[in-house]
Amino acid sequence: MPGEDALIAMLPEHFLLIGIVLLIVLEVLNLRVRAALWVAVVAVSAAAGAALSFGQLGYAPPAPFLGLFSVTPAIFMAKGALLALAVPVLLMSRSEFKDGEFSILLLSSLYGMCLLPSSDSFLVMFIGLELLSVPVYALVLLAFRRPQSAEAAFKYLVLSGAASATFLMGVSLLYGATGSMNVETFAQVLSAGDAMSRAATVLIVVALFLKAAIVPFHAWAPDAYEGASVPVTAYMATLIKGAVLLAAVRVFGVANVSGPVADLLLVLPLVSIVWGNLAAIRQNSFRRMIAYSSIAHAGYLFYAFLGAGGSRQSAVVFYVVAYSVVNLLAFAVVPEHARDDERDNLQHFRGLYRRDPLAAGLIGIAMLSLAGLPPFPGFVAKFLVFRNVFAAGHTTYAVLGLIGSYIGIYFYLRVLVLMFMSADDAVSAGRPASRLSRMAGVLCIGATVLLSIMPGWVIARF
Amino acid sequence: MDRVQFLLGLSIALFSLGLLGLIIRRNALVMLMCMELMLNGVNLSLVTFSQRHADAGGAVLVFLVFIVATAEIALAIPIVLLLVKHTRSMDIGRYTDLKG
Amino acid sequence: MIAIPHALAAIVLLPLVGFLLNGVFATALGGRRFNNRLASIIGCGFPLAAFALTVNALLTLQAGNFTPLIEPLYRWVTIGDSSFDVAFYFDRLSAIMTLVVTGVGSVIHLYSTGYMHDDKSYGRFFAYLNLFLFFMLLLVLGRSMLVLFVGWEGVGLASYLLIGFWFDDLANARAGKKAFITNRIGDAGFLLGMFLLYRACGTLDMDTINAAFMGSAGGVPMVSASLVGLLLFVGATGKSAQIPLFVWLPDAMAGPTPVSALIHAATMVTAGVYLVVRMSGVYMQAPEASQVMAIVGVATAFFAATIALVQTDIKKVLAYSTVSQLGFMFLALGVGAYGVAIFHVVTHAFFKACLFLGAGSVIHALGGEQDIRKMGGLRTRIPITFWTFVVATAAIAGIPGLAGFFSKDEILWYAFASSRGGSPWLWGVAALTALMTAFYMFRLLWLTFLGPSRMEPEVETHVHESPFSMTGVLLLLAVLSAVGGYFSIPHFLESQVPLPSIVVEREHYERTLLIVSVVMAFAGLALAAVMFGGPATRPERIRQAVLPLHRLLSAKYHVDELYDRLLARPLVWVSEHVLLRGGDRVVLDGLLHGVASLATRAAGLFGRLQTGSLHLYSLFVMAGIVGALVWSWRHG
Amino acid sequence: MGLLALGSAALMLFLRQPMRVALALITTMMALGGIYGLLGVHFIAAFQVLIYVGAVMVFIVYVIMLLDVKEAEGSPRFSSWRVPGVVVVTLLVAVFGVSIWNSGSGALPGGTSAPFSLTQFSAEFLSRYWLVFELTSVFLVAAIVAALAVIKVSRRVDG
Amino acid sequence: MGESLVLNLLLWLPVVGTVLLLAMRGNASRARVITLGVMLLQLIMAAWLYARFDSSATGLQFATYLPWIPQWGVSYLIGMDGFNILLVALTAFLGPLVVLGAHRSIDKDVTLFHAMVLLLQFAMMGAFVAQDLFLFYLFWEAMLIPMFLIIGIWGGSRRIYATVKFFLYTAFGSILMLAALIYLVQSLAQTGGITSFAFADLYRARLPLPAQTILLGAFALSFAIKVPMVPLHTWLPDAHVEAPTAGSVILAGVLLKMGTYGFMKLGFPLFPDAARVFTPALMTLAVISIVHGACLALVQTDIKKIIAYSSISHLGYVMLGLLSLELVGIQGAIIQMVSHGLVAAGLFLLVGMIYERCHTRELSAYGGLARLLPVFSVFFMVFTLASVGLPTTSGFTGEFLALLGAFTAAWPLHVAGQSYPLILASVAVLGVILGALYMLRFALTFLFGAVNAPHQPLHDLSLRERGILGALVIAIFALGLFPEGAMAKTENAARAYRGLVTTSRLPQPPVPQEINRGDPVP
Repeated sequence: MPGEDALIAMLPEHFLLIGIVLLIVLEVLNLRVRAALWVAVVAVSAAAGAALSFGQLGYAPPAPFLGLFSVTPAIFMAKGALLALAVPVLLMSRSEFKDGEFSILLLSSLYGMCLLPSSDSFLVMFIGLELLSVPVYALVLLAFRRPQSAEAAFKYLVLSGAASATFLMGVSLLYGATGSMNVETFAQVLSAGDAMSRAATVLIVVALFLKAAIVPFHAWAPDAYEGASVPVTAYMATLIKGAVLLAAVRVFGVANVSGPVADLLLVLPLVSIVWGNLAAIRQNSFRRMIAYSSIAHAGYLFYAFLGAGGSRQSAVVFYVVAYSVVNLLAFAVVPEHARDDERDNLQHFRGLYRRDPLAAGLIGIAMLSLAGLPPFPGFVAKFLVFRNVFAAGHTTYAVLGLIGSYIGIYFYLRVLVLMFMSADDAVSAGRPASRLSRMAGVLCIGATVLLSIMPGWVIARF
Repeated sequence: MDRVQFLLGLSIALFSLGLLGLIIRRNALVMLMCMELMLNGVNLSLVTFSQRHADAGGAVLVFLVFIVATAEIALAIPIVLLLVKHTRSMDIGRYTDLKG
Repeated sequence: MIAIPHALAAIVLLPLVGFLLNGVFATALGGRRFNNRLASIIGCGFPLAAFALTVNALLTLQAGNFTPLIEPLYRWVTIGDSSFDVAFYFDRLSAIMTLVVTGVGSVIHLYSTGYMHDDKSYGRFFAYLNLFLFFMLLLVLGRSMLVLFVGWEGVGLASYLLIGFWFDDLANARAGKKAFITNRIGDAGFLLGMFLLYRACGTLDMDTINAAFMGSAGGVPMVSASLVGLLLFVGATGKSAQIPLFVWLPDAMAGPTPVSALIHAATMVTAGVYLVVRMSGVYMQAPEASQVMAIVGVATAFFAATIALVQTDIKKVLAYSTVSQLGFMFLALGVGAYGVAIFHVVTHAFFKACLFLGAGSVIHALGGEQDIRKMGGLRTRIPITFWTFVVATAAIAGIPGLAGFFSKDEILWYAFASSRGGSPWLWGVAALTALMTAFYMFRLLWLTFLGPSRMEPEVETHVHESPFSMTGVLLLLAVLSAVGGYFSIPHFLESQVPLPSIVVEREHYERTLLIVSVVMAFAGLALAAVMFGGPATRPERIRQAVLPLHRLLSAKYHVDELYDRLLARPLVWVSEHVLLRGGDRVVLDGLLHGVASLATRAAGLFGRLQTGSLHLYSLFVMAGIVGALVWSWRHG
Repeated sequence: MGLLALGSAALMLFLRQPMRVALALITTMMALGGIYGLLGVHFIAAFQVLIYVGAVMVFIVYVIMLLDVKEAEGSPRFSSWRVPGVVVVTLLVAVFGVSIWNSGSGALPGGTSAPFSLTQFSAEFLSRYWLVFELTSVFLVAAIVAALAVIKVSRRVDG
Repeated sequence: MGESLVLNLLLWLPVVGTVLLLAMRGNASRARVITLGVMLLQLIMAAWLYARFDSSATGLQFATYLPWIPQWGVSYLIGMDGFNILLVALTAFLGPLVVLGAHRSIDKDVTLFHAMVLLLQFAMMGAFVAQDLFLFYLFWEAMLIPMFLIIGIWGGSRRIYATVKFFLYTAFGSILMLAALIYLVQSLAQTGGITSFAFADLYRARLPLPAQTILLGAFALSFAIKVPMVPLHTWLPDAHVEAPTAGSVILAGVLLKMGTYGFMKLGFPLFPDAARVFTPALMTLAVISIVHGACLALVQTDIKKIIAYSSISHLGYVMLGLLSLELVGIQGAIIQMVSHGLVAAGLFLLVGMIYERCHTRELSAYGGLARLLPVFSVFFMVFTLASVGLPTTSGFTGEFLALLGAFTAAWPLHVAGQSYPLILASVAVLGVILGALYMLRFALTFLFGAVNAPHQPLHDLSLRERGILGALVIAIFALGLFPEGAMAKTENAARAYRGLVTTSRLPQPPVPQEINRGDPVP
């Protein structure tokens, strides 16, 4: 009977919702905020657990909400994986955010994220996108430790709003062309000739690029990342990007890219790979550097769309997971600092190994993995993506992309050089990250090891 | 050209004008209003199509847009207020601390 | 004669054992006196044992009426169907060489016990000498060219170490290095020749190769014998100090005198000759190579002799005379008189060793003085040395009845009459050289022993005859260089390396030539007597008369400077400026750094684009959208 | 009506005073509302007027009044990017225009359709789209929390 | 199967060691002991495997096969064959020496250092025993990271420049190799119908000539950088000069062999037809490397740089031998690899020992050490002569056979009227002169002449140091005098290599269509 299906199909979302409600109650009665974090953690892990176990069991309810919302095991897996990634974010938030709003906002954002991959209708997807980003505007300046936060939030809000508008424009044109809000229509009109649907597809893709920060729609990312507090940056750099990519996967379905958008998907990601990797070279703020690196990685992620449609979702999800895990790993152990804008000044990484070997080691691993060097998961992910690109026959672009990724190695190495090889001039040496964040780091390193040892097993799950 | 095309053209014009506003206007509030304008443009086309296809979906989306727009404004205004508090100006052109 | 398993291997390995023992004792144990005695026992014992074994082996050979003894030791490598064995080969030729090496070697070891008596690294010296013997024996006993080459390079190493024995003076070490490098140049040729032979014959066993080239074993290899011959000859020029690679030998005199006697006169330098004789099978098929060899040989002989005329360092004179004598040997080889060449090798080993050791004894007596202008009148002071020296000088000068006379005379004769490229020209030059030889040798004798004393007084006070360990050896060698000629080696070897036939219409010149060469010898003697026997001013006047020539000669034709300018300096200059500065630093690294700076510039540009102005960002978005639309529109 | 909307929208970009801009926007919205009315989707028109003019714009106007600080003095009205901006936008409009023209009326059979009434719509909404309805509520909650959080922050910054 | 188990142990032991080290942090001496223990254990295992290795058998021995990423056909496939056995032995042999050699020179971050050395050991072993391209690439890249840290943390004054240069240089090659290998596997899947990274399968891939050429180009680039061949060598001197002794030893001893090993195991056998196209060019480069390296070694004033450039020169012989495709040459090349590993390691250790005492690498600062440090000088002389390639040392075995191979391969071509290879071979032979030239110059100023060295009085080699060098010397002479045993083990591999490279693997007509590099975009 549909009721149950509905209940179970949205179980992860329900868990999140319950969490939100509980947290709000806690807030209103302002009980001990310490509990808040744990409630959130429990809710999120429950959601993740549910999703993963459903995915594992291969549970697929017969379309509970006709034409609006549906789930498949693969989608469950994807949701579960991303939700699981949210746990470290929560853990590392403690040091920055003392009260429960953070958790509430994060959970609602996650709720939006969960909608994306299983939305059948652009209606749901639109809500999902908004639900994903609106709380983040608030999150960006929530820990208001520096005036720039507001600036960052505003820039993010405006450009993201523009993105939504663009998305809507595309949707409406599509709607006009086909008369249906169904997501599938996008894939159908991909290769259609008529001007309106072509414009529609292009606009939708552009909107996704905007949200995922692909050159030239990337400009907001560095500023927003730098302005936000570390956990939020981590969240934006990893989960938001991942969610957007999931939305993109959902939009493209299993259709092979063709028609007008094919060029976009070939050229712009390549441009952002090169651009991001080059621009990162000169950064002195860790967050800003990561922002540029994330721009480059967005490029790799969209490369995954060049491959055959069938392999797309698993490739994207695996890449997102591999990429996010190490990113979170790095952010989790960045040492605390009195001034937020000083916290991630790369100059303070000098000789970090002497002060805080664990942090240095983990950040080092993260950097190498982001650089896509074996034996770290970043490599397998990169390999997976480029393998698909090669398989699709885009040899030239694959090679160019690889060379672009080579450029990136330099600035990741730079971090290692600073941490391990530079003298420890203990000026403004921050104190090591809080215990909870380190716990998050340990979780991530566990995941990293898993991903490096048995990537095949993991990929098979997605 | 028939009415649909006219309305469509109008909506696109509004959309573009809104975007242009984002590019050229410096006042934060005006920029927000320009965003609203963009959304209005979208709405127009949505309504048109929805009515043309006699399908409620578009209308529902419009409905959503209303809500979202409201929410965004409700969120944006306090942010603007914060900004103004720090530098007594609404000029977005001056907010360039984050760059490079 | 006793049958000993692995006799040949034993001959080779005994000195090695000596080297190892002495090496250990010399470096590890520091006990001075005890150490020295032990060192001398080890150092001389093993060579003597080797000598005994050699004699024994010779008897065995004789018993088996001279069928070569082949004694495989072990297999070095097998690759596919070709394999390289370490085996020893003992026939008449190697028998003679081994006897010379072990015999002369042993006596020189004995001599050294006296000569090096109070050197602070006595043990090391004997270790090196034994090492040399080991490699030299490897060289002459090896069956495969590979083994020969091992010895070949090994003796080079030993000579390098011994020349630079007193390495505190950088000059000595330099001389050693020069010797090694020069030999290496030769070795490169040797290697090429060896590769060629391997390619052609599929093996490096020299007896097989010879057989193949003599056509007795199926078809003659598909490779020009002359090419092989020349390449091997390049190796020989290096080892045997022929033009153009002779420059190292005079410098090699920096080593202790026994070394000069053993390595740079008696044995090592004749390795080239041995090689050619050993490969005579190839050379008989290579008239061109032989021609070249003869000319180079005679030229070397001549030039070296001219230089020797004016040298003032007693050892330098002998060194150049060695070069000159080696030239004679190659002349013999060039005209196909292989046996004769070996004959001369042997006699030369005797008298040149005697001369060097005598010189050593003189130096010993004079406490290190080597300049013959500061000698004279030693005849009475060190009589034994004097008389032995006289005998040896007479021998080398070719005074009839002595060893040198026979060998040199045969060389001259074949140079004149051999059907394998003998010619009056060769003979003429050679004869002239013989004259010069006689002259400079007697000049040396005169200036050193006869005439008034020109010694520094404080040197003069303690001039003394050398101990018996040295004089005894001198006497022995003197005897040998006197009688060594009566055992006609060419005929002993004839069954193995036949002598070339004589051009018929020249046969009847034999008598005349004989007389001429005798006259030459005495003429040289007379000339020297006239020049140095008379008033001391006479030599000076003559020198003035031919000043430019004299200068040229005493400058050794500026050959060293020439090589330095033409080869050494350009090489270093090119490496330094073109390859290192230009190539590596400017071009390659420059390129690298260029790319790097390009990247950073691009980074800077992107950074500047990120102005932080929201308007600009919106513009990007706008432009992006438009661009995308236009593109897609164009595309569709 | 449409021209009115367009005109006032264009006006928005050139008026200096935020207040006037707001008024211009309101005009546009009213005009749009009118258009919706003409199209026969009355409830949308009603929402347009109610939510936009009634809520959003009122809010904005209020804020403008609240901090109508001396914005008047000659701070530049336009950013330094107006020229390229205008150029690009005209291009955009051009492209769109062409594509629409190409799409032609064939794609959109102009003509009759049942202008659906409020009852119809709400029935649709609550039957087929009730999930959307739910989600909207979630969204609103989130939005409220977010807004509150931001306000809290600004309060924290004050004191 | 026991052996394969041991092989796995041999491979993973260092990782265990690393974990141990990190588990019990601090306490330098304990770290040293653990590391040494691990290395020795590894050496024992390697020796045992070496003994058990059946030289008459062809193909893999002691193999382990586990599917790893089945959907890509990636498997954990390791094993020993004639190609890698000597190199594995060499790596295992140098391991303990490196640790002992670093005993006094490394004093800061000892634990981290030893952890890195162990990881490096692991990666190198892995790269040698891997029989699956993906696995190989994994190890190949993994090698960079510990080396990067070793040079960068414990290196000299310009260490950061050097190490970054080293990393980026090498990484560039590997990126292209990555592209190439993905493409290779793809096309194998499309033509051969099997998705597998196992070498054995890849050896069956049939590719049209253009594809082969491009792919081999990519592979060759990355291998040639590692070797390094002129003109891709400029990272080496910097890396060597700045690296700590242990780093230099590993770098010269094993890491450089990766490049030649790659050529031998992958580059040429995978793309035989392209290999034939490349041969003249590579041969020329090899000879240029020989001469160029020697000439530069001749004019260096930094003792480490002399050895660094000599490495370039020596590995040129290896390439020459490999390219000769004559059994003799191939065998010679293999031996030369090992020999260079031993000799260069010894020389770097010696330089390190003198550097510990005098703290300068300026050649001009030294002189007459033979008086000062007799034992040191004896060892130095031995290694110098081995490097010069004097008979009875391993250097001779390698050089001689490699050159013989090159020459015997070139001669018939010359007879056929194509003398270029012969000229190259002859020039290479002349290289032995240059070799003697620079090494003896080094020895001359270093050991002989008037006594001159900073920080006197110097104490001669300690027992530990004598032990290290003694072991190397024994190995050198063993390989010089009795190479038979070792070469018997590699003989079949050499045959296999020749067989693979000499048999063309162009696709049979009609040419399959999958060679569209490039993209549907007009």
